[in-house]
Amino acid sequence: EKKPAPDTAGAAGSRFFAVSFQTLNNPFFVDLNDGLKQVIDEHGDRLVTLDAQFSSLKQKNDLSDVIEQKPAAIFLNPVNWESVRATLIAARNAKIPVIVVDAPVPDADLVLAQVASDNVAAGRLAAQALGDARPQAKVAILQYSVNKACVDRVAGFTDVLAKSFPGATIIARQDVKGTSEATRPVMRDLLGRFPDLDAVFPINDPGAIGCVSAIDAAGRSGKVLVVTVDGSREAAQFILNGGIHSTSAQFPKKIGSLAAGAAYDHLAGKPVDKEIKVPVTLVTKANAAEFVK
Amino acid sequence: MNAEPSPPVTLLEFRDIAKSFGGVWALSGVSFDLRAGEIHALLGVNGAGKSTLIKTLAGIHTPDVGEIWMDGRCTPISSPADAMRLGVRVIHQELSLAPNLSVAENLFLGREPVRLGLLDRRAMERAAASLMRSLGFDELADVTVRVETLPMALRQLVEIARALSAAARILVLDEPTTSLTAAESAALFRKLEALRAQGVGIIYISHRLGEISRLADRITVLRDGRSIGTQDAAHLDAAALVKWMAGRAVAEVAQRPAMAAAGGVVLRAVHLRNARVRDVSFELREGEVLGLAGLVGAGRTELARALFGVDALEAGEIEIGGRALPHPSPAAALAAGLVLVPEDRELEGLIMDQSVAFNAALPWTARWLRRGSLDHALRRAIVQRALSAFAVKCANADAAVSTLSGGNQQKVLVGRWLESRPRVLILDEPTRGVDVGARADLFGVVRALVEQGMAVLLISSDLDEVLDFSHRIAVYREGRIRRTGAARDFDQETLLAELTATA
Amino acid sequence: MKNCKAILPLLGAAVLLLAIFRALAPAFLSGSNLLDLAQQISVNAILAFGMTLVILSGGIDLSVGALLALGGTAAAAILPAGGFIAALAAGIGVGALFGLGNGLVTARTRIPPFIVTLATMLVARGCALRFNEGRPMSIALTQETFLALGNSRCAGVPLPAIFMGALFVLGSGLLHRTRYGQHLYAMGGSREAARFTGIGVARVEVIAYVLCGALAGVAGLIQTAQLYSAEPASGQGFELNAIAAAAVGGASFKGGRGTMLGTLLGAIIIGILDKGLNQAGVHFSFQYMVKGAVILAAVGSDVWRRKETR
Amino acid sequence: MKNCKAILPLLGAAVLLLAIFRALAPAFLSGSNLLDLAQQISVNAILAFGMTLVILSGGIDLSVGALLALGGTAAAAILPAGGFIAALAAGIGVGALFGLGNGLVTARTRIPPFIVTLATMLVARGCALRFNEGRPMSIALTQETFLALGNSRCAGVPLPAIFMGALFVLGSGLLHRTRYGQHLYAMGGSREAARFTGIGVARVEVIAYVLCGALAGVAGLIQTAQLYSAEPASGQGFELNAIAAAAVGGASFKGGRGTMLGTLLGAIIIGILDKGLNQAGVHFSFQYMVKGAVILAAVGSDVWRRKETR
Ligand SMILES: Nc1ncnc2c1ncn2[C@@H]1O[C@H](COP(=O)(O)OP(=O)(O)OP(=O)(O)O)[C@@H](O)[C@H]1O
Ligand SMILES: Nc1ncnc2c1ncn2[C@@H]1O[C@H](COP(=O)(O)OP(=O)(O)OP(=O)(O)O)[C@@H](O)[C@H]1O
Ligand SMILES: [Mg+2]
Ligand SMILES: [Mg+2]
Repeated sequence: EKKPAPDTAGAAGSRFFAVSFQTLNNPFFVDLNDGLKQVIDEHGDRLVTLDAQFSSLKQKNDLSDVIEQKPAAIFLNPVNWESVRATLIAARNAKIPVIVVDAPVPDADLVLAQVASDNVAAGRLAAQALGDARPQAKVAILQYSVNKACVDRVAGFTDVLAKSFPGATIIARQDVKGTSEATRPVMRDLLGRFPDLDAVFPINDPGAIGCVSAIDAAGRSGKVLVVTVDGSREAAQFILNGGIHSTSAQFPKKIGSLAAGAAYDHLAGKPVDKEIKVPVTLVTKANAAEFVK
Repeated sequence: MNAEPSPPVTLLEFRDIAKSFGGVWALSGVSFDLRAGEIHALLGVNGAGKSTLIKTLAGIHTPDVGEIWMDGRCTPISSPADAMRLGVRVIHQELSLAPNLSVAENLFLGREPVRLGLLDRRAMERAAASLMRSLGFDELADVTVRVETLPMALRQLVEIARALSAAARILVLDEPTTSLTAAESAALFRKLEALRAQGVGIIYISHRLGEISRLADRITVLRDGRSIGTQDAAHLDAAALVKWMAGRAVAEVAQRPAMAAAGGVVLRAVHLRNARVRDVSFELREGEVLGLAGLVGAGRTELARALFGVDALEAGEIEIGGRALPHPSPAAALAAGLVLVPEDRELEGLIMDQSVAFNAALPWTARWLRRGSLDHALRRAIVQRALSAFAVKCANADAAVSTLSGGNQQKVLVGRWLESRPRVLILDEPTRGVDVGARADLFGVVRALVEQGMAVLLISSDLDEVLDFSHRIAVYREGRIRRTGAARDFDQETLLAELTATA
Repeated sequence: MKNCKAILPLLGAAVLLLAIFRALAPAFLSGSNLLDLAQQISVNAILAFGMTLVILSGGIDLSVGALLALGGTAAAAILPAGGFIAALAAGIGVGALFGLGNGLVTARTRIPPFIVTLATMLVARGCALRFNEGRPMSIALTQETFLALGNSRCAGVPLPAIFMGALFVLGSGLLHRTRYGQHLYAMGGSREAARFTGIGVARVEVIAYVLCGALAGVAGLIQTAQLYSAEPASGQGFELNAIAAAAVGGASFKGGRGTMLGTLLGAIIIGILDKGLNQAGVHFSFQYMVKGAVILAAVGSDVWRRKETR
Repeated sequence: MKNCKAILPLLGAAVLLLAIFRALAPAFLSGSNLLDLAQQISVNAILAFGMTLVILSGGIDLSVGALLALGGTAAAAILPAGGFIAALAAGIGVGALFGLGNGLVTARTRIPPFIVTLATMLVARGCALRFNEGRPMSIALTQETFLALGNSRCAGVPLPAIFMGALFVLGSGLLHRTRYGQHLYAMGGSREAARFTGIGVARVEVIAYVLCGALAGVAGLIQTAQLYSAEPASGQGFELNAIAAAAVGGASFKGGRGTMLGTLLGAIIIGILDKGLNQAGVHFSFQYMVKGAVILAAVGSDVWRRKETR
């Protein structure tokens, strides 16, 4: 073997990579996985995908399983950005590079690179869209504070709302896992509790769909503005049909391919940017059709 | 036609039936036949295989070897529904009622009346009530009560009523009278005699030889899973019957222990009172047997439980060996030397899934298990002593106690307490379902202990047993001791009269 | 009627909770809120009806949450090509099929139902995740008939609530007016006794699990329609909620005790609690605690009352 | 010894799985991989030891997952101010305390343990979520002693694995070499019969739940140290994994049957499965299915074997 490739790498075409997601019950991560897989397949290598099902311990155990097998690199989407430290240390000891995707980790020096959407910007875009449409909005935020990406979105969102739209007020915040199933009843009850509630920021698309369902069930279709983050096909459909006002589109496939590219750059001995931010775009009725196809 | 009686019609024939459970042969060659219009008694000591045989007829077990013939044809019976269709009705030894359903629902279980596809509850209850009336079971006039609220005796009547409710060609009764009063038993016997007259074939199993001599036309004896012969009942007297069945001569009456010269009081109950016990006071002396005579349902079991500390007392005091028990509990009672052998051995007595050895050694853990060190030899010795006290019949001490026959289970239950002689032994129905031989063994061992100074409180529904074995008798009715007197001052009739007297 | 007396305390508890939440959140008793309550309860109640059958038989079914997810995803997968009827059949059929598996294994072997249905839960979850790589599958907005299952109203009453009502009536009829119901109670009360009277206990048991699985499929259809998408990972922990509803409603794990009416009230009590705590703005951490306490108190009072009347 | 014969099939199953995964993933039997396996198993095994005690008593404990989370968060909350010992005491103590509650309610009332511990699960989860608004609480890197609980090695063996081994030895001793163990088996076999031999069944039962809760606290400490943070929402579904380990190991839900050795082997089998399926690169949806099938097969063969020898 030539010099630059770290000793864990193996020859091209026989390498394998592993990725662990906090959940695969979200099109975002499935698309991100597709982005990774596409690049890795092109090189003739193999990708093992692991689903942590929102359990940090499972994620740790899953990754220690693959670390034993010495993959060329690990892609990691942490359940909890603090709890992966032991995994990162184990990977460093085994000289396996780790690339964090979508959500950041605090120990930046333990990882090769972090590839993520600009989540703060995504939150900002959502707040801007909401404020433009309804400056006096009474807003509910459905946050998910275990996850750093979600925390960043909310930070960007509240920041813009406070600075640019002083007429808008946040009247409720609830912590809820970002699935339709979990979000729907919570939203339904917020609607019952606050008759004047007229806007909501669920932190992702599945949550937004749960909100739409709850709003329809409460007979308040069209009266409550939903702004969210992700840019999935499903959400775009709802934008066209009026259920959702906007979503800040991320490009998960792009995140995946950039992350895989960074890994191959590193294996080829090239330097890699420590932080790679993938920009986000606002999707509204105007451009939703492009996102449906 | 001449006057000669027509040849008997054979309804049913067992041909060389064998059945094994995990390599152990419960039945290994049983043959006999049942005729229409006879009561055929099936006898044998505990574990002889009577119930197992009956279960092959009821479609619960399928025999490994052998055939069942009915009406001259080989008739395999592979499910209870088959048996039902063939007109076989069985009253099993263990009650088989759904406790959560009403009497009426139990009577019609599996053949509920329907109208337009829907359950016809009213028709069911009407039919059940009229059945109870026709059988004369007046205590069961209300057929809508749930079975679990009924005392044992009434449950047994429900079971009997169910078997009699549909026309049967063959009726099997496996120890049906264990919980019945004399009057109820007599009513049952009259009904059986009527059915016999109608040509029904009846197989009757019981350890009470008095019942056998009253009812049976023919008798078949099982021993170790084999049928060892069939004889006409008329040819046998009681002693011969016992000898044939048990394989040895056995005294039918329990011989009373010799009473040592006035021992001290070991158990004193003073004004005991709780929900079912209403002001009971008595004394029991060393080397004395006090028989607690009462009808089923009189609440004797509740008194025993209160004495042993299983049920709480509302008032009163228990003294053992002169020392009052401040907080009655089984542990305190055992520490003071009071042992209760409960009446329901499957529920309260033994841990059925555990081995014989586990059960025998359990009360004595403090001896063979000390601070984390295990004395295997001592444990083995304790188990050995418990089993040899009564010659328990079991393959080995590691077999689950549930695989033993009822009589042998009872022996384990009593035997394990003899490791250290109790000061007071309370026996609650110690011979329920126990064969004559085992009964004699049991009373023999207890007699020896009594003669060494142990005191016994004997509860039994078998009045003969109480009369023959006790020194004194307490007449117990509705939670109170009505009278206490020397056993020789009572006889069957006077005792029964006192027990049934209304307050 | 005896039955009616048995459920009075439950009715009392429901009314008490309503009164409390009325005080905390004034709009609580509004008509629209109550209709919404009925709709929210429906999924859990339908699961709990099936669970009641299984619990009556003396068993338990941990797989209903996974079967709900599988039923929903199967229907969503069939819907575009196969259409409405095929999707319904797929959703309910797959639930019934796994239920059949649960029933056969439970009836034929002595493996405890807890383990049988735990295994089924894992297998069904795996199957659900086969669809679409585990990502949620959205229902096209053009599938109006299907979406109506979860979102339409009939005379102002949400359709899921109507299904719940209809299934309640059918379930009660099954339990109290058919021989099957009698046999189910009997085998739950004493399997041996039922067997000895010639009842085909295996058949009775299998049917209970099949119905439970099929009802999980129905619940999956409703939830999928409500959420405009089927989530392969959904339904986790739903089995515990369904079991809680049945237990609060007086069903006993020993088998042979329980009614559909009790279970419905159990589901209603749990639903009132969830909704009321949300609307009263109770912190989510306290919501867990209150729910735990209420479940314990409800089952406790039932147990205690039963002991009293013995 | 009889015990040894009873677990031979389990050993066989474990060896078979090892061989299969050896074939699929050549490095599977390497020393470091096996040590890693031991570490991974430890949390589930420790929960399963406690679960075995409760199952032996004839009960079940659904609250262990929530108690694990609560124990971890309590320790993490105490640690900065109170130090190592206080954190340990808090983690284990809170588990034992809730276990005491489980035990007292179960022993004193007739509420089924399934419901009692379901309620405790909710209450404990609510309590855990009180800390830090439900967000993970990180352990400062300076808390080296605490972090060592999850991450250090002693003579090359991970500390969690050593704890697991030590608790296994203690647990086995408790079951087979103390009067308490005899009494637990007796009361699990028949509560009434145990009472009639003078055993204080309530005390025996309460102790089983207390130990189970305390062990959940221990598992919570280990998990927290391993993850460098305590997660109030963690541990969901862990109870089912622990129950599965005990059941695969031959524990019977009727009570009175089961051993620590069996449970350890059960946890090992489940651990091998999880690890092996990952290392063989099996798709996660198939992992669920295989796990379900193996649990069913393991319990099924145990049940079947027992029937044979009867
Ligand atoms: N299910 C079973 N498994 C194993 N052994 C059994 C089973 N049923 C019965 N046996 C054994 O078969 C033998 C016959 O038992 P059975 O119950 O038929 O005796 P029995 O004559 O009815 O005795 P009893 O008078 O005590 O009722 C006994 O040794 C018993 O231990
Ligand atoms: N679980 C119960 N619920 C209600 N009543 C009961 C229950 N168990 C027993 N009883 C009542 O208590 C009374 C005494 O019961 P039991 O039949 O055990 O009396 P006993 O005098 O011990 O009779 P024996 O020992 O001859 O069976 C009965 O009249 C019965 O109705
Ligand atoms: Mg018998
Ligand atoms: Mg009695």
